[in-house]
Amino acid sequence: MSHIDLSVNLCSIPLANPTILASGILGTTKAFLKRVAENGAGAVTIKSISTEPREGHKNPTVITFEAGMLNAVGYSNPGVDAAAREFSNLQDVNAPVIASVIGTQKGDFVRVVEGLSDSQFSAIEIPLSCPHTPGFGLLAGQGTPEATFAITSEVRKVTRLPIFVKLSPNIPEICTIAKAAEDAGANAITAVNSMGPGMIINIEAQRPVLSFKVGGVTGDALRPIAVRCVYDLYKAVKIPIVGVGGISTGRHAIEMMMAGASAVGIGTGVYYRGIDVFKKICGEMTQWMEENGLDNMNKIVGVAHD
Amino acid sequence: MSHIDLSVNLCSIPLANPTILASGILGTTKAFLKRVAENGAGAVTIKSISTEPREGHKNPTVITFEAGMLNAVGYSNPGVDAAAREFSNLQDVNAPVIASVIGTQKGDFVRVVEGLSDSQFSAIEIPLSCPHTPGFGLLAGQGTPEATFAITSEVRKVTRLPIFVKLSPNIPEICTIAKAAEDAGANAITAVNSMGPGMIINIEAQRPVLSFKVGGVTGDALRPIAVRCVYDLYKAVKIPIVGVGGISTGRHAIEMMMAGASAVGIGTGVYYRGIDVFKKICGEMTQWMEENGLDNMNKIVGVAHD
Amino acid sequence: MIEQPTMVKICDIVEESPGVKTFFFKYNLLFDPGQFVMVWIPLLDEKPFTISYMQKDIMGISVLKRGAFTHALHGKKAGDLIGIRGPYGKGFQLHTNSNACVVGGGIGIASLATVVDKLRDVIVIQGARTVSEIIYQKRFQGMKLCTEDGTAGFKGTTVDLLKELLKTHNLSKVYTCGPEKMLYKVFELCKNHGIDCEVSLDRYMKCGFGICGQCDCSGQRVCVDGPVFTTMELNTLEDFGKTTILKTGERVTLGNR
Amino acid sequence: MIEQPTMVKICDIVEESPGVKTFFFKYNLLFDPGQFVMVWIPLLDEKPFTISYMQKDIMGISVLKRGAFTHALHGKKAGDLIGIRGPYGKGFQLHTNSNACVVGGGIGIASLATVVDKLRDVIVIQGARTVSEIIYQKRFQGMKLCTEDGTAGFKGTTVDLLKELLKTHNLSKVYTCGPEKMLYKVFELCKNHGIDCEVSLDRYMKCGFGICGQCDCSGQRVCVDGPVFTTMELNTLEDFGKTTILKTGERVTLGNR
Ligand SMILES: Cc1cc2nc3c(=O)[nH]c(=O)nc-3n(C[C@H](O)[C@H](O)[C@H](O)COP(=O)(O)OP(=O)(O)OC[C@H]3O[C@@H](n4cnc5c(N)ncnc54)[C@H](O)[C@@H]3O)c2cc1C
Ligand SMILES: Cc1cc2nc3c(=O)[nH]c(=O)nc-3n(C[C@H](O)[C@H](O)[C@H](O)COP(=O)(O)OP(=O)(O)OC[C@H]3O[C@@H](n4cnc5c(N)ncnc54)[C@H](O)[C@@H]3O)c2cc1C
Ligand SMILES: Cc1cc2nc3c(=O)[nH]c(=O)nc-3n(C[C@H](O)[C@H](O)[C@H](O)COP(=O)(O)O)c2cc1C
Ligand SMILES: Cc1cc2nc3c(=O)[nH]c(=O)nc-3n(C[C@H](O)[C@H](O)[C@H](O)COP(=O)(O)O)c2cc1C
Ligand code: FES
Ligand code: FES
Repeated sequence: MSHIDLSVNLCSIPLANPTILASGILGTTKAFLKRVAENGAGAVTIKSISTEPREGHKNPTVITFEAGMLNAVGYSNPGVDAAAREFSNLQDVNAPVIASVIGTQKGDFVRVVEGLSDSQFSAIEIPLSCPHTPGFGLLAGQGTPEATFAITSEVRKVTRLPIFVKLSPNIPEICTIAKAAEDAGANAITAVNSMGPGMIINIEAQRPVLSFKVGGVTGDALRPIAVRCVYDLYKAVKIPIVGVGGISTGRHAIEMMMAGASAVGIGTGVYYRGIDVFKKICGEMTQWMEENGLDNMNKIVGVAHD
Repeated sequence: MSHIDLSVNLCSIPLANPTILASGILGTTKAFLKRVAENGAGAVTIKSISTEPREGHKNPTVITFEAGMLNAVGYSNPGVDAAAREFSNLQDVNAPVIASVIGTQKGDFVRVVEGLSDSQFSAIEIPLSCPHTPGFGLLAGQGTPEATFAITSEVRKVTRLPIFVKLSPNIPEICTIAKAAEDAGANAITAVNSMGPGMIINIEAQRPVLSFKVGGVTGDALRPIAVRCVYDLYKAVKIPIVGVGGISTGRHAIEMMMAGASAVGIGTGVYYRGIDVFKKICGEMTQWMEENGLDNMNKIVGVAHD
Repeated sequence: MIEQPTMVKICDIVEESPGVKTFFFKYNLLFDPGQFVMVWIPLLDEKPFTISYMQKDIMGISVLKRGAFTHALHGKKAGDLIGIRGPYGKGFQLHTNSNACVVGGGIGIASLATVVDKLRDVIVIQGARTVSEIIYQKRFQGMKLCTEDGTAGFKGTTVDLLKELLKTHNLSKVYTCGPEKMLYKVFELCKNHGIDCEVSLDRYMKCGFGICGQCDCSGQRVCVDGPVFTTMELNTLEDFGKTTILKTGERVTLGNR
Repeated sequence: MIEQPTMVKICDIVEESPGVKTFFFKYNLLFDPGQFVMVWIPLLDEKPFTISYMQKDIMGISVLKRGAFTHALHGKKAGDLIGIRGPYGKGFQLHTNSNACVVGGGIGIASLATVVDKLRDVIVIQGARTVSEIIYQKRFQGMKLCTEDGTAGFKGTTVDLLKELLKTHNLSKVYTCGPEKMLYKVFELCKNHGIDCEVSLDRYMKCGFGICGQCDCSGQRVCVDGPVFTTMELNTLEDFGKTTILKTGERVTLGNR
C-alpha cells in the first residue's frame, strides 16, 4: 500500500488525505475534533460560530429517511467568546482545523473571525448557503453574487488565513456566485451545503417532523447534485474546490474528485458508516488506486472532464 | 374495505383514485396507457410531445443510484402528427388521459395542443421545468414567472381543457411561478419535475455515465423536496396541486396529500415496485385509512398545515 | 430500530409519585436495559427518556415533571399519541452471576429499573430528597431507601448508604444513574473498592444518533457511545463529573445536582 | 444485477465471421439464456446485446457490425474496457426433456447460443443470407444450415427448413430469434403444428429496466416483460410481426427483414 500517496495540498495547507469533517457534524467541541482526526480525517471543520450564543431550533432537528438526512439544527452555537475558549490550543488536534463562521451582517463575520484569531485555525470557511435558518444564508439573501462578494471582501480584510466560501446547490447560478467569491479573494470553494429545504411529514401526527418544519437534505440524495455542482465549478473557477455531499465510500470520494474537487467533506457519512468513516474511505481509495494503477491524487482530480 | 373512498375530483375530472402516471414513464404508446390504467392508475399522462419528432439524447439516458434515478432522455417523441395517430380513440383507456405538451416557443405549445385536439385527452400538462434538455424548460428560460405566464396564456386561448402547469423544484421562487400560472388561467399545478440536474461519474471510465452528462434526479431523493414544494404551494395558490416526486408507497402518497396535493404523480415508483405500483399504493392507502379512521380524501388533503 | 418518530398510543398512565408518571404504550421494541428513546410531542419538542418498563409488548417510560416538555407530557391522557424513535445508545452489560448493586438518585432509578427486572437478585438503592419523591416502592420490594431529610429509610445520600453497605457486602458490580456529581462519587467509591462500575450519563441531546455533536463528554457521544460507560471508559473521560454542554454548545461547570 | 455500468476488460476477441466478433470478458454474472446486458462505450452510446457465451467466469457477447456503435465495438482490442449493466429481461424457459429445436436467423443465433449450451440435445437451425455469414460452426457441430443463396446447407429460409424438419420430427418446443417477420412465420408454423414456441423479440431500447417506455410491443415492455415471449403471450400481442417503435417513439410498419 505504501506507494499510494493520498496527501493533498489545499491552499498551502498540507492534508494527509483529502477527507475533511464537514461543518455541523460533531464539530462542537475540541474533544470531538481530536477524535475525528484520530479516526483518519485529513482536516476537520468546527460547527459554525456566530457572534452571540444561539440555542437553534427545537427538536426534532435531525432526521433520517430512505435516501439521506434532513436537518434544521438552526445554527446552535455558544457564540464567539465561548468558542474561542473551547477551540484553544488546537495543535492538540492531529489535523488542520477549519473555522466555520456565520453572521447575519457583514460585520458579524468580521467580529467572529477576529474573535477566533488567537486560535490556531488553518482556514476560515464562510457558509453563505444555509437553507433553513432565518437571518442566515439563503434566508438572508447571502447567496447572491453581490452579497457573496461583499461578505468575502470584508472577511478578506481581516484575515490572512485561506478563506473557503461554502455554496448552496439550490441556486442555478452557482458558478456566478463562485466567481464573485473568487474575485473577492476567496481561496477555495466548498460545494455544497445541504439542499432544499425539504420536508418530511409524519402522517399519523399529520405534522412535519422537524420542529422548523423544513430542513436541508444531505447524504445519498445530495450526491449527484453535489457532483454536478463541482463539475460545473471546476470549469468556472481557478481556486480549488472542496466537494461535499453524500460521500461515504472511497468510490464516492474518487467520483467527487474526478468531477474536480481537490478534497472532500464528509457529514452524513459519519451516520452511515461511523466515526471511522474517514479511515474507511481512505482505505477504499488506496485499494482502488492500487487496483487501477494510480498513485497520487493529481491523477484523479478533474479527470472526468473531456 | 368498501366504505373507504379514494376517488378525487381534479379540475372536474373524476379520478377513481388519486394516483396518476407521471409524464415520461411508459407513456409512449396507447397500449402502455391501457396497461397502466388496468394496473390501477386513477389517470395517466403521456410522454411529452413536441411539434417535430425528436430522437432525444443518446444512451445511457436513464440510470439508477442508491437514492433514486437520474435521467436525461432528451424529450424523444414522434412529434405531434404521429402522436395524434398513436393516441386516438382514448376511450379505450380505462382512465382519464392527460396530454403533456412541450415547445421551444410559445407557438409550439399552441400547435401541439391544436394537433392533439381531436384526441379525447382530459387535460393538458405543460412542463416548463425540464432541467436537462436544451431548448426546453429551464434551459430555455421557461421557468420564470414571465415566461410561465406568457406560455400558459397562449395555451389558455386554444383549449377549454384543464391546463396543468408543471414546475421545477430547483427554483427558489416556485410559488411566484405558480401564481403566474394561476393568473394566466392554469387549472392545476403539477409539482414537481425532476431536480438538479445531477451527475454520476463512472470512476473506472472516468466519465459521466449519462451521455448528456447531467440528468434530472427523481425517486426517493426527491421526495422531501417535492413535499416541501407542495406544502409551500398549497399556501400560495388556490388551484389544486398534483404532487409528484419519489412516491412509491401508500404512506408516501398520503404524506404528499397531507402537504396539500389533491392527487399524486408516480414515475420512479414504477421502477421501485413494478407496473402495479398504482394498485399497491391504493391498497396501502385504503388500509391505512381504515386503521386510522378516515374514509375519504378530503380528510387528508392539506391537513399537515396548522 | 425506529428511524423516524412513530406515533404510539398511550394505553395507561401510572402516577408513581406527585412528580413522576409512567406512560405505557403498546410497542414491541427490542432493547437493552439502559437504552433510551426520543419522545416527540408534535409542534413542541422531542427529548430523551430511558425505557423503564418492558412487559411483553407493553413499554413504559417514567417521567419526572421538570420543564415545558415534561409538563406537557404529564398533561397527556390515555389514548393520546406520542412519537417515539429509537432505541438509542449502549445499555448496561448485565452479568447475572455477580453480586450487583443498583444505585439510583432521583429519577435516575427509572434508567435502572429494567436492569433490576432482568437481574432480579440485586441490591437496589434509591435515593431522593424526601419520601414523597420515592418511586417504584411496590415494584421493587426490599429496596434500600435513603432520603436527604430522613423521611424514608437511611438519612443521607446514596453514596453514604453505599459506603455503609460496602462494610458488610462484597459487591462486584455497581450500576448507577442520577445527578452527575453523585455518579462521580459512586464511581470514585467503587474505584477505591476495586468494584466494577457502570454509569449512565446525561447530556443535552438533539439527534440521538451521533451526528449533531451536542452530547459530548470528552469526545464520547453520550447518545451513541453511551449513555452507559464502564469504569475503564470513565477513567479517560476528563469531563465526567466536571463539565457539561448546554443546548447552545457552551461548556459549563456541572452544578451540584 | 448490475445497476450502473461496470467497466470490464475485454480479455479475448474471436472473429466468428467477417461481420461478427465475439468479445469475451471476465465477469461472474448469474443469468438465464436469452437475457441481455446493456453495453456502454463512454462518450458514444449504450446498446443491448444478449450474452452468447458463459464459461465459468468468462462471458461473451457476439456482435454483428451494423451501424456506428457496433463499428466502434468491432474496433476494440483485447485489454480495452467496455461498460456492462444487467442482465435484464426474462430469458427462455428451458425444459431438458422435450424434443426441442432452436431456430436462429442471422445474428439471432447469438441469443440462442446459451440455450443450445444448456440443452445440449437439441436440433439447431441457423439461417443466413450466404455462407460467409454463418457463425458458431465449430461450436455447434451438426447444426442444420440454410442460406438464401444456397452456398451452405439447405437453400431457402429457416422457416422452409423447419417445415421440412417437421415432416420427419416430432418437436415439442421451438426457441427462436431473428428478424421479426421470420419470427412471426415460425410462430405461425408452430401454432399450426401445436408446438410450443418461445420467441425473443427485438425493440429499440433505452433504459433496459422498464421505465422509459421505448420498447413497447402491445403494452409489453420487451426489456422487462420480454425479450422472450411464449406462444400464449404472443397470441395477445397485436404488434408482433406488424409494427415496431423507432427511437423517436414513432410507430412504423415492420420491414421485411
Ligand atoms: C439518556 C437520557 C435518558 C433520560 N431518561 C429519563 C427518564 O427516564 N425519565 C426522566 O424523567 N428524564 C429522563 N431524562 C431527562 C429528560 O430528558 C429531561 O428531564 C427532559 O428533557 C426535560 O425536559 P423539560 O422540557 O421538561 O425540561 P427543561 O426545563 O427543558 O430541562 C430540565 C433539565 O432537563 C435537561 N434536558 C432538557 N432537554 C434535554 C434534552 N433534549 N436532552 C437531555 N437533557 C435535557 C436540561 O439540561 C435540564 O437539566 C433522560 C435524559 C437522557 C440524556
Ligand atoms: C434484447 C436485444 C438483444 C440483442 N442482442 C444482440 C446480440 O447478441 N448481437 C448483436 O449483434 N445484436 C444484438 N441486438 C441488436 C443490437 O442491439 C443492435 O444491433 C445495435 O444496437 C446496433 O447499433 P448500431 O449503432 O451499430 O447500429 P444502428 O445503425 O444504430 O442500428 C442498426 C439496427 O439496430 C437497431 N438498434 C440500434 N440501437 C438499438 C438499441 N438501442 N436497442 C435495440 N436495437 C437497436 C436499430 O433499430 C437498427 O435496426 C440485440 C437487440 C436487443 C433488443
Ligand atoms: C446535522 C447537520 C448539521 C449541519 N450544520 C452545518 C453548519 O453548522 N454549518 C455548515 O456550513 N454546514 C452544516 N451542515 C452541512 C454539512 O456541512 C454538509 O455541507 C452537508 O451535510 C452535505 O454533506 P453530507 O451529505 O456529507 O452530509 C450540516 C449538516 C448536517 C447533516
Ligand atoms: C425516465 C424519465 C423520463 C421523464 N420524462 C418526462 C417528460 O417527458 N416530461 C415531463 O414532464 N416529465 C418527465 N419526467 C419527470 C416525471 O414526470 C416526474 O416529474 C419525476 O420523475 C418525479 O417523479 P418520480 O420521483 O415519481 O419519478 C421524467 C422522469 C423520468 C424518470
Ligand atoms: S445527540 Fe447528537 S451526537 Fe449525540
Ligand atoms: S427500454 Fe425502457 S422500458 Fe424498455
